[in-house]
This record gives sequence, structure tokens and C-alpha cells, in this order.
Amino acid sequence: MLIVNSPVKEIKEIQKDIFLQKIYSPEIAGQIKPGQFLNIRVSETVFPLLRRPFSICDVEGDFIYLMFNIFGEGTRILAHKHIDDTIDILGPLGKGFNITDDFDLAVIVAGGLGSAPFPFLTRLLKDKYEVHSFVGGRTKNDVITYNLLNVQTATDDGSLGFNGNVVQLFEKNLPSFKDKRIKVFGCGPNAMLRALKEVCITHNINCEVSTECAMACGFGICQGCPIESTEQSDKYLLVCKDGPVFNVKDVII
Amino acid sequence: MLIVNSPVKEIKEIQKDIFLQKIYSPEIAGQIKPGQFLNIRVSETVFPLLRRPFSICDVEGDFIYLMFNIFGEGTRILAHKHIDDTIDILGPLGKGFNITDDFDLAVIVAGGLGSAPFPFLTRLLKDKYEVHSFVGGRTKNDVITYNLLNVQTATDDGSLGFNGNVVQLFEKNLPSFKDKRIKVFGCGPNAMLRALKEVCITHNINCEVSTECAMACGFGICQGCPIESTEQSDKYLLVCKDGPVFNVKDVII
Amino acid sequence: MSKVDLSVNISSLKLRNPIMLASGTVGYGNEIAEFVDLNKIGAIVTKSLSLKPRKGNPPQRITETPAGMLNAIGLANVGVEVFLKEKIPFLKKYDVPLICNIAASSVEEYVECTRILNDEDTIKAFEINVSCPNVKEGGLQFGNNLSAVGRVTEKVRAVTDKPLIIKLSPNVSYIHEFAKVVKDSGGDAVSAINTLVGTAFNIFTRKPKVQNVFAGLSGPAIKPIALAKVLEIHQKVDIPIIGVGGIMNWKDIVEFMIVGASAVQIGTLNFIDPTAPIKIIEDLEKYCLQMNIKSISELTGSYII
Amino acid sequence: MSKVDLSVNISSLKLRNPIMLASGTVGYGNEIAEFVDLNKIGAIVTKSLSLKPRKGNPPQRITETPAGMLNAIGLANVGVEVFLKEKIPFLKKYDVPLICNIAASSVEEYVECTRILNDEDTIKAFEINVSCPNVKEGGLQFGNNLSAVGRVTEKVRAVTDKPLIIKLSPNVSYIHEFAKVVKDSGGDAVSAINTLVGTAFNIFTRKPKVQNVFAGLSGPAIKPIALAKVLEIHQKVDIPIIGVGGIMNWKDIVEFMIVGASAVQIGTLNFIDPTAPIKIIEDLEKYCLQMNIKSISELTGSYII
Ligand SMILES: Cc1cc2nc3c(=O)[nH]c(=O)nc-3n(C[C@H](O)[C@H](O)[C@H](O)COP(=O)(O)OP(=O)(O)OC[C@H]3O[C@@H](n4cnc5c(N)ncnc54)[C@H](O)[C@@H]3O)c2cc1C
Ligand SMILES: Cc1cc2nc3c(=O)[nH]c(=O)nc-3n(C[C@H](O)[C@H](O)[C@H](O)COP(=O)(O)OP(=O)(O)OC[C@H]3O[C@@H](n4cnc5c(N)ncnc54)[C@H](O)[C@@H]3O)c2cc1C
Ligand SMILES: Cc1cc2nc3c(=O)[nH]c(=O)nc-3n(C[C@H](O)[C@H](O)[C@H](O)COP(=O)(O)O)c2cc1C
Ligand SMILES: Cc1cc2nc3c(=O)[nH]c(=O)nc-3n(C[C@H](O)[C@H](O)[C@H](O)COP(=O)(O)O)c2cc1C
Ligand code: FES
Ligand code: FES
Repeated sequence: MLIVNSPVKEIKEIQKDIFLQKIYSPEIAGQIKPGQFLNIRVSETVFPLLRRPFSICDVEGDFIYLMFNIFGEGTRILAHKHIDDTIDILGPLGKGFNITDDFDLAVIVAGGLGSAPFPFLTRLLKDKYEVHSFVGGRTKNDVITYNLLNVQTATDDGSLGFNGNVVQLFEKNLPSFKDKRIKVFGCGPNAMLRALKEVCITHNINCEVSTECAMACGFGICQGCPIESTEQSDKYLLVCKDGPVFNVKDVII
Repeated sequence: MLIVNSPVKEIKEIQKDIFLQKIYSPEIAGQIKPGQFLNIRVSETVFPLLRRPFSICDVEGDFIYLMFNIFGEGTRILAHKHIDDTIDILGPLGKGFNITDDFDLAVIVAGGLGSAPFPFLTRLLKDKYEVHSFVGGRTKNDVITYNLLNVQTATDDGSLGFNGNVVQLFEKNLPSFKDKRIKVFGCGPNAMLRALKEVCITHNINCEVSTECAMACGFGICQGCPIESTEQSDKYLLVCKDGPVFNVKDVII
Repeated sequence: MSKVDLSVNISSLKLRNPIMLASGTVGYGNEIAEFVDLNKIGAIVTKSLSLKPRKGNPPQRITETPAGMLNAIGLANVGVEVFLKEKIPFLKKYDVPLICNIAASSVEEYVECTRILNDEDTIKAFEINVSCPNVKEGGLQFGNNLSAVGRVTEKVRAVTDKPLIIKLSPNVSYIHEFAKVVKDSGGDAVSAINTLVGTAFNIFTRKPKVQNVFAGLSGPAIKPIALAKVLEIHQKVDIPIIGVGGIMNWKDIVEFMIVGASAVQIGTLNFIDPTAPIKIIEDLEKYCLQMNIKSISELTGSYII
Repeated sequence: MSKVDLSVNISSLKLRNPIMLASGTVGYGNEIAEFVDLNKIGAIVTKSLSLKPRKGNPPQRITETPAGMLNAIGLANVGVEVFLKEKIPFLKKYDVPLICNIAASSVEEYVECTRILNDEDTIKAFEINVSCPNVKEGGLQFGNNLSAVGRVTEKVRAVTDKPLIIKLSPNVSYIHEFAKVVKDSGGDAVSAINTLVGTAFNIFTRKPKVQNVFAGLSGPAIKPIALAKVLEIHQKVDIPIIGVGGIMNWKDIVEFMIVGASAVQIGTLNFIDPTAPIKIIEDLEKYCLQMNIKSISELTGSYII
């Protein structure tokens, strides 16, 4: 864990309302793993007070990338940084995806900004594994396929790809993977992750998901981010420290 | 009184740590008078919460100028505005200097950032009146003579001009004005204005000063800015509404 | 015509919308009228009035704090007589319910002020400020003393038939006990909250930033506290509540109404953006349309816990 | 060697500097140790410990507010036994005074926890949290009940000779009354303040943002209130005070000391910049040099009013 001030080097709107920010941060780039996250202080002032958690979206040499939309005040300030403004990063945080399991085919299932952690994961997987991506959103504007491979899309309103949610799309495609040892990597709203868990448990598929939760510290000292464990009912796991990536078998989402 | 969002067009450091900000604001430029002020919201967020009062430093066509140093968070944010960022201005506020009195010679007495309102005053006076300026500061870095006329300087540490305070310098020069009907315009820390008042009362000189006071609203609704009146002991005057410029005879500084 | 009914009732007082301008933050209406069309506002509450004019505290009276401000104005006001003579004529020109806020140093003074103001038709209701730091009874601050609050309510009630609102102090353990006493003593509604006691010091001079030492904290910093006080009252006492504290935008107003407020007051925000109250009305209407709310009063106490 | 003496005393507890890390904001020290050299800190206070492990509240436990945050963690903790077995060994490696904060549901539980922890030498003092929202006695919250606070202080005092600090609730009318009871019942010091009761609601779902509905407000928003509480105690009761609430930098610490604090605790700031406590120590030293202060303890209660 480090705290570093790193300069913004590029801000791009990769699609309507979705920003990709390139940051020069050799310290973070050198040690972060896909699925881990950063807790970012967007302003030196007391507003906003708390850091904001963001997945590591990608790493290229000494540069890291964040992907986000303007959700509230924090992301608004972040999106309006100028080139060479520095941002205050605490990280790398949490446990990332486990890519040393025994599998042949990686399946990415992402809803909305749940796509954020997958460009980096894809980068690390693509040389060794077959990667398929299912990407969904409410409308076609919410579907983010940036730097993903073998993409199939789904929208709730049918404006792009499959008419329905991305978990249904994934389930529909399961038969095509039936001879492969697959591992699913999911990220998106908790409701989607719950549905994904159900499908994966039913079909006995290895699945890790990156969960979301309000956070204060991001590194285990505030107890602000509990998630119910399937193993122990007498205590919670912490999303920031024990997660944000969990095997679906281990948590009640 | 208006509330306008006006774009910053230029930011210059006219001398070490002293900023001059040029703002395109035809609405304000068209009606503001020297000695009046603006209450500026430097951030859309709740930090800083209150507006910050600034004298009108100068007006040129549709442009207005502010002069300030980085004092705290508010002025820091202001100084870091980018070109074309807009700032939220409430004004013009208060009563400015009265320049319709009967006088031949205008004498400006300014301490530190007390120079701020005088470029504009000088601009309006210089064609009709002789203008002399006495400008002081703790050290030579604090003496701001920008766009002032016939300047004599004073510093507490003797690093520039007269070794002593600016009111002493002014008093020392009084004999040279003895055949003229003079009017003094003062601005600076309240301690300096108190001394200036004493000198002017003693020598029976017409003198107006621009006073400083913590403010919330700037236009008379919060009662946050009282100043003791010499006329009525049962109620205070308000710096923002009845001032900030007062004839020294009317207030106890 | 608007499709949303924004009107609300506080006891027999009908407001065209829930937005009131809080006591002490709009003077007697003159200056704010340059920014706000008063005819569009729910109601306006005067600066606290006392029997005799009060000069108020010496400077410095205010200072800024993180997302808040401290003030110790010291109830500077023109007194009820001057108010009737010099300030009411201006307010008469508008079609906006005028609520007179009264602050006093004794039960008798509260009663006397109310009696003097009561005949003026333009005044539609009274708000009794029992929570000003300078006002004591038996050594205790009025607003922190259950029986004093009960007594003031009862005695003032006896001299007016106009809606009687008691503005409660937040500086107590259980604010609902005070709301209950108000109700039991004949009060029609409560305003919650007045400012919280705070202070700030200059670390170089070691002197208080506000001359009075203790001052009242207002602004967005206190909003979570104000919301909790409103909710506490709403859960325990059946009395109309006017929510006050840290409102900066329409969302804050909705939040106050959800936790139990029938109407709200905007205070510190008037200093920062005096045009905000008008903009907020439009935003509230949009929210109601979006949420399919026919009458904004449906929001009051509509929390789902 | 430093020319400024930064050490302070809280009763018999000597701290190398006035900076303590507040309960609930540094867990049991492990994670924060990655950022802070604990050997440089005045003292570390554990998360509140109870007799049995507590799971705490379900999510969502926290939310942000203007210049503040609300939390309702629900006293999630490992319990005193596990603490002694699994957490103390790590803390033993450091030369930093360890203060155990205890939260309980009854006087007996407070006493029992203290008794169990008392033999552990590493523990240098106790801080009794009487102000947690879930802990009641006779229907009232412990922290808002003078006699309950007196009883806890007295009974815990009876089982330990270590410095006994009572952490006071700010949600009361007159906090100095509680400080007085603590002193009269044998307590050595008070910490002021714990969080203020607040809430926040989602205006679209109408549900509370924090699952527990009511939550504790911390952060810079509450600093003016915390300062006023410390000053109130200092003016009325002769007992060492540990100032807590909204500290973001060295200036805030000086301000707390000026109004009467002998030491301070840093809470929410640890979440935002866990390295801050160390930086602040250096800044404090510079301030003292600049102001010609030989011993930082001269600052305590040095206000000029
Ligand atoms: C592990 C993790 C990784 C994330 N990665 C990304 C990412 O790569 N890209 C992205 O756009 N977003 C991501 N998010 C969500 C992101 O943190 C929020 O969008 C952001 O905090 C919103 O801040 P704001 O100030 O704009 O919104 P506001 O609504 O103003 O924030 C108010 C408060 O709510 C919290 N909050 C709001 N939304 C969320 C949320 N969805 N999850 C957690 N806390 C929230 C904020 O942190 C803040 O404390 C991630 C969240 C987590 C927990
Ligand atoms: C009528 C008037 C005209 C002014 N004109 C100028 C000018 O032209 N140039 C300039 O540099 N400064 C001027 N000032 C002072 C200027 O308002 C303060 O420097 C500024 O508010 C500091 O804000 P900050 O956020 O940087 O400082 P902070 O210390 O962070 O401010 C904290 C609070 O204190 C108040 N405050 C701090 N210093 C002063 C002060 N000296 N006077 C009043 N309130 C203060 C702020 O408004 C704010 O509410 C003027 C003040 C007044 C009343
Ligand atoms: C400068 C100032 C003066 C105030 N004067 C009064 C007053 O005279 N009487 C009163 O009942 N409340 C007074 N208040 C309290 C406000 O009416 C309101 O209850 C409080 O400020 C909280 O709301 P806010 O956070 O929206 O400002 C005053 C508040 C401020 C900031
Ligand atoms: C997330 C969180 C958890 C806390 N847990 C405890 C606790 O277990 N026991 C306790 O006495 N205080 C607890 N506190 C209160 C702090 O110790 C401190 O009194 C309060 O946060 C005010 O200080 P601050 O504004 O610096 O955070 C907690 C505060 C926060 C923010
Ligand atoms: S966010 Fe603080 S413990 Fe997880
Ligand atoms: S600053 Fe509000 S009345 Fe003068």
C-alpha cells in the first residue's frame, strides 16, 4: 500500500459520458493486479471528504488507467482535472482476480461500469487463454466494450445486442462452452452479481466477482464495508480487504 | 445588485504573490463605482461555503479587475482558476468613495492589499484632480504601487522608501499640501485606518476609508458586519451596506 | 398551471409551497426582495424581534467553518414597535405569509411582544425562538429547559389565535421531549433546528474568532443532525414540523420532508445564493413530476425504514 | 534532539506527544502500521471492545455528508478474549501506549471487560465508551444519563488502577455535568467528543442511507461543536480533557489545546490520509518553535477571552 501523487496525462471520453484517465504512476503500475482498486482523494479540501474507490482499469508500462462516469461531486471533480494536475492515490488495495486457477476459457460478464476492471484482466489473460466477454447495460449508451475481446452485448431496452440482461445472455450461451473448463469473472451492480452467482452455482461454474460497497478507508480500518460470508455467520468479511473480488461461493451478495 | 457568472480572461502575478485577475463582466463593469466591492463564490461546492469579498480594483470597458494575494483556501482556489473558467459574482455591493466633494487634490493612503481599490479610483480622478499616493507595507514585497500615481512608499522594515508606516509618511508630507483642499482616501488594515483617522481629524482633513470586516452575505441580510457609529451609540452600522467606505468622522474603527 | 400541488399546511397556515426563509437570514425582507420574488415563496420569517431594539454583539460576529458558519449576532433587531411602523409597510406590498419570530428574556416579554404584534393582520403566524444563547431562565438556557418551553408556549398561546410555532434548540439530549411539551402546551408546530453551539479560535492570538466566544453553527455541516432531530420528533410526537438546517438545494428539502418535515426553512443558503429559493421551487416540481407525486405533502414522513 | 517538549500527561499517563489515534478509526493497529510509525505516536486507542465478539450492523454502514461522514458500524469487534490472544501480540512489538476502549451493554459488562484486560501490561489505560447509540440503561442511552455515567465510572474505577478515561457523548445539553460526574466518581480524564447523532436518506428510495437509520457524525463538520464542548468542560470542571472531533491538520490540534485539551485524538482523518498523524507532529513542533513555546502543554487552556 502506497500513497502517491501522480499526474494525469490524458483524459478521453471513450464514449458518451464515459471517461478514461491516463495517469503516470510507476509506483502503482509496478505492483497492481487486475481486480485490485485505488482509493482516490479528488480534492485537497474537505469537500469531498472521503476518498473514492476506483478499479484499476488498465496498466501500460508506467501508466495506469481509470474508467469512470460522472456520478456525483467526486467523479465530477476527477473528470475536470487538467493535464499534469496530480491526483492523490492510495493503493493498490484489496485482493484481485485469481488467474492461476485451472481453466481454459475466461468468460467476462460485465454490467455498465462493471466493465472497468476488465481491460487489464483481458490484457493479462489473452495470450494464455481464450477470452469471451458478455457486456450489458440498460441502453446502448451504457454498454462499455472498450478493449474487451469476443464481445457479445445485451441491453435491457434492446437498443443493442441481446434484448435482456447480460446474465441471461451469458446463460443462453453456456451450451457453447460446454466442453471447456471455464472461469467466469463478473463485475457490475450487486443485483446482477446475485443473478450471476445463481447461474454459476447452478451450473457448477467457477466464478469470481468484484463487488461494490460504500467505503471510507479502503484498507481495513473503518469496518465500513461488510459483506456476509457463507462460511461464518458470526462475522462479516470486509469488501475492501477480503475483496473486492470474491469467489461467489464465499459471500452472500 | 446582480448575480452573474463571468469568465476569467487573464491572471497575472503583478508582483511576487500578488495576483491581478481580469474578468469579462459587462454587467458589473457598467455599474460599479470605485470603493464598491463584489462578493465572490469561488467554488460551486460547499467548500468554501461563503462568498469572499473583493474590492473592485479596476474597470476597463467590459472588463473588471480583482487584485488579491493567496491568503487562505478561498483565494487559493481563485488564483488557480483557468482562463475561461467562470466565477460567480454578486455585486456591485456597498457604497463607494464619494468623488463629488469639493477638493483639488486627492491623496491615496494604502497599506498592503489596501492598494486594491485605488487603480480604479485613480483612473476616475486623474483627469480632473491632482492625485498623490502613499503606499506602505511591512517589507518591500508588501508594497503594491500598481497603476497608482505620484507614489511615495513606506516600509516597516525600511527595505523600501520611508522607514516607518505609511500614515507617518503621509503626515510628514502634509505641509507640502497645505495650500490645497485635499481629500484623503484610505484603505488597509483597521489599525492603519485608525491612525489615519486620527491624523485627519487632528488636521481637519476630509477623509474616507474603506474598512474591512468578516462578512457572510455582503448585502445587509445577515447582520454579520457591524461597525460602531459615532452618531448613534444604540445601533451599529453595517460595513457591507452602509460602507465599506465611510467618512472617518462617522465611524469608530 | 402546474400539475403538482406544492402547497402545504402548517396547522391552519396554508403555504403555496413548503419553502420558508429562515429567521435571521433575510432581515425584514427588503434586501432579499432584490433577488427573490417574495410572492413565490411559501413564507418569510422575520429576524427575531424583541420588545426593545437590541444593538447586538460587537464584531466579529461571524466566521466560516468547514461546510458551515458560526454566528453570534446577539439578536440585533429594531424591536417590535419600530418593526410595526417601519418594516411592515414594505412587507404589506407582497402576498407572502409573514411569520414574526420573537426572542425575549422572560416569559412576560414573549407574551408582551406577541400581544403587540397580534393585531397586525399582515402577520400570519408567530415563531417563538426559545433557543437563543443569551436567553436564560433560572440559570438554564430557555431552550434546554422543558418546563420553561412549556410555560412560554402556554402563555403565548393565551394571547394569540394565530398559528404558534416554537423553534427548538438542537442542543439537548432528546428533542422530541420538547416537541411533546409544545404540543401539550397548545403550540401548533415546531421548527427544528436552530443553530448548534460551537466555537472557533485563532491559533496565533488565542482569542475566539467570534467575539461572543460561543456561537451558533449553521450550514450544510449540520444537515445530518437536523435531519435526525426532525426524524426523532416525527417518530415520537404528532405535531407539524418545519425542517431547518443546512439546506443547500431541492434534494435537501425532499430529504427533510421524507424524514417528517411539513415545510422547511432556508437559512445560510440565502447568504450564498439569494436566488436559490426560487430555483429550488422549480426543481421540486420537476422531482414531483418525475416521481409521480401529485401533492408534495405526500412526502412528509414518507420514509421507509 | 528536538528543542520543543511535545510530551503531555493525562493523569499518570505520559505521552511523547499529544496525538492519539481515536477508537474505531485504526482497528487494532495492524493496517495503520503500514502508514504510521506507531513508535512516534502519542497513543493508540483500540476499536471499542465488548465482552463477546460483535458482528456489527449489516451494510450500508457509512455515508458521506458535507465535510463529514455518518457511521453506524454497530461496534463490530473481536471481543476481549480474542483481542488479548490475537491482537495484543502485534501491538506488543511497538513502544506506543495502548489504550483499550471498552463498550458494553451493562455496568457489569464494563467491569468484567476491564477486569479481564487489566492484567495485560501492554494496556496502559482504559477509555470507556459510554456514548454508543446501541447501549441503553433504563431506556435512556447510557451516555445521556448522568447517574449511569457516574455508576460506570465508579465501578470500573474499583477494578483498575490504570488511568481511566471516560469518552463523553456530545448529544447532551451540558457536557460539563458529565465531566463533573466522571471526576466525582473517580475518573481520571474525559475524551470529548464522540460522534453526534445524524441521519441521511436516499430521496429516490426514501430509505435511510445507513441501514441503522441513526448514525454518528464525524469529521471536520463537527469541529466547531467539539471545540465548544471542550471549552465548556474546561471552563467548569478541573479534569484533563482529550479533544476529539474533526481534526484535519496541526492547526486544529493547536485550536483544541487552546480551548482546553491536554491531548487530542485523530479519527476520520486516518481514513483520508493515514500518514497525516506523523506529518502533523513535525508541523506542531514548527509552530511551537515559531511561537516560542517550550513545552506544548503550555497551550492547554491558554485561551484569551
Ligand atoms: C472497489 C470499487 C471499485 C470501483 N470502481 C469503479 C470504477 O472503476 N469506475 C467507476 O466509475 N466507479 C467505480 N466504483 C464506484 C465509485 O467509487 C463511485 O462511482 C464513486 O465513489 C462515486 O463518487 P461521487 O463523488 O461521484 O458520487 P457521490 O454520490 O457524490 O458520492 C457520495 C458517496 O457515496 C459513495 N458512493 C457512491 N456511489 C458508490 C458506489 N457505486 N460504490 C461505492 N461507493 C459509492 C462515494 O464513495 C461517496 O462516499 C467502484 C467502487 C468500488 C467500491
Ligand atoms: C469590502 C472588502 C473588500 C476586500 N477587498 C479585497 C481585495 O481587493 N483584495 C484582497 O486580497 N482582499 C480583499 N479583502 C479581504 C478578502 O475578502 C479576504 O482576503 C478573503 O476573504 C480571504 O479568503 P480566504 O478564503 O483566502 O481566507 P480564509 O482565511 O480561508 O477565509 C476564512 C474566512 O475569513 C474571512 N476573511 C479572511 N480574511 C478576511 C479579511 N481580511 N476581511 C474579511 N474577511 C476575511 C473570509 O471571507 C472567510 O469567510 C476584502 C475584504 C472586504 C471586507
Ligand atoms: C446569521 C444568522 C442569524 C440568525 N438569526 C436568527 C434569529 O434571529 N432567530 C432565529 O430563530 N434563528 C436565527 N438563525 C438560525 C436560522 O434561522 C436557522 O435556524 C439556522 O441557521 C439553521 O439553518 P441553516 O443551516 O439553513 O442556516 C440565524 C442564523 C444565522 C446563520
Ligand atoms: C467509522 C468510525 C468508527 C468509530 N468507532 C468508535 C468506537 O468503536 N468507539 C468509540 O469510542 N468511538 C468510535 N468512533 C468515534 C471516534 O473515535 C471519534 O470520537 C469521532 O469520530 C470524532 O472524531 P473525528 O471527527 O476525528 O472522526 C468511531 C468513528 C468512526 C468514524
Ligand atoms: S472501507 Fe474501511 S474497512 Fe473497508
Ligand atoms: S455581511 Fe451580511 S449584513 Fe453585512
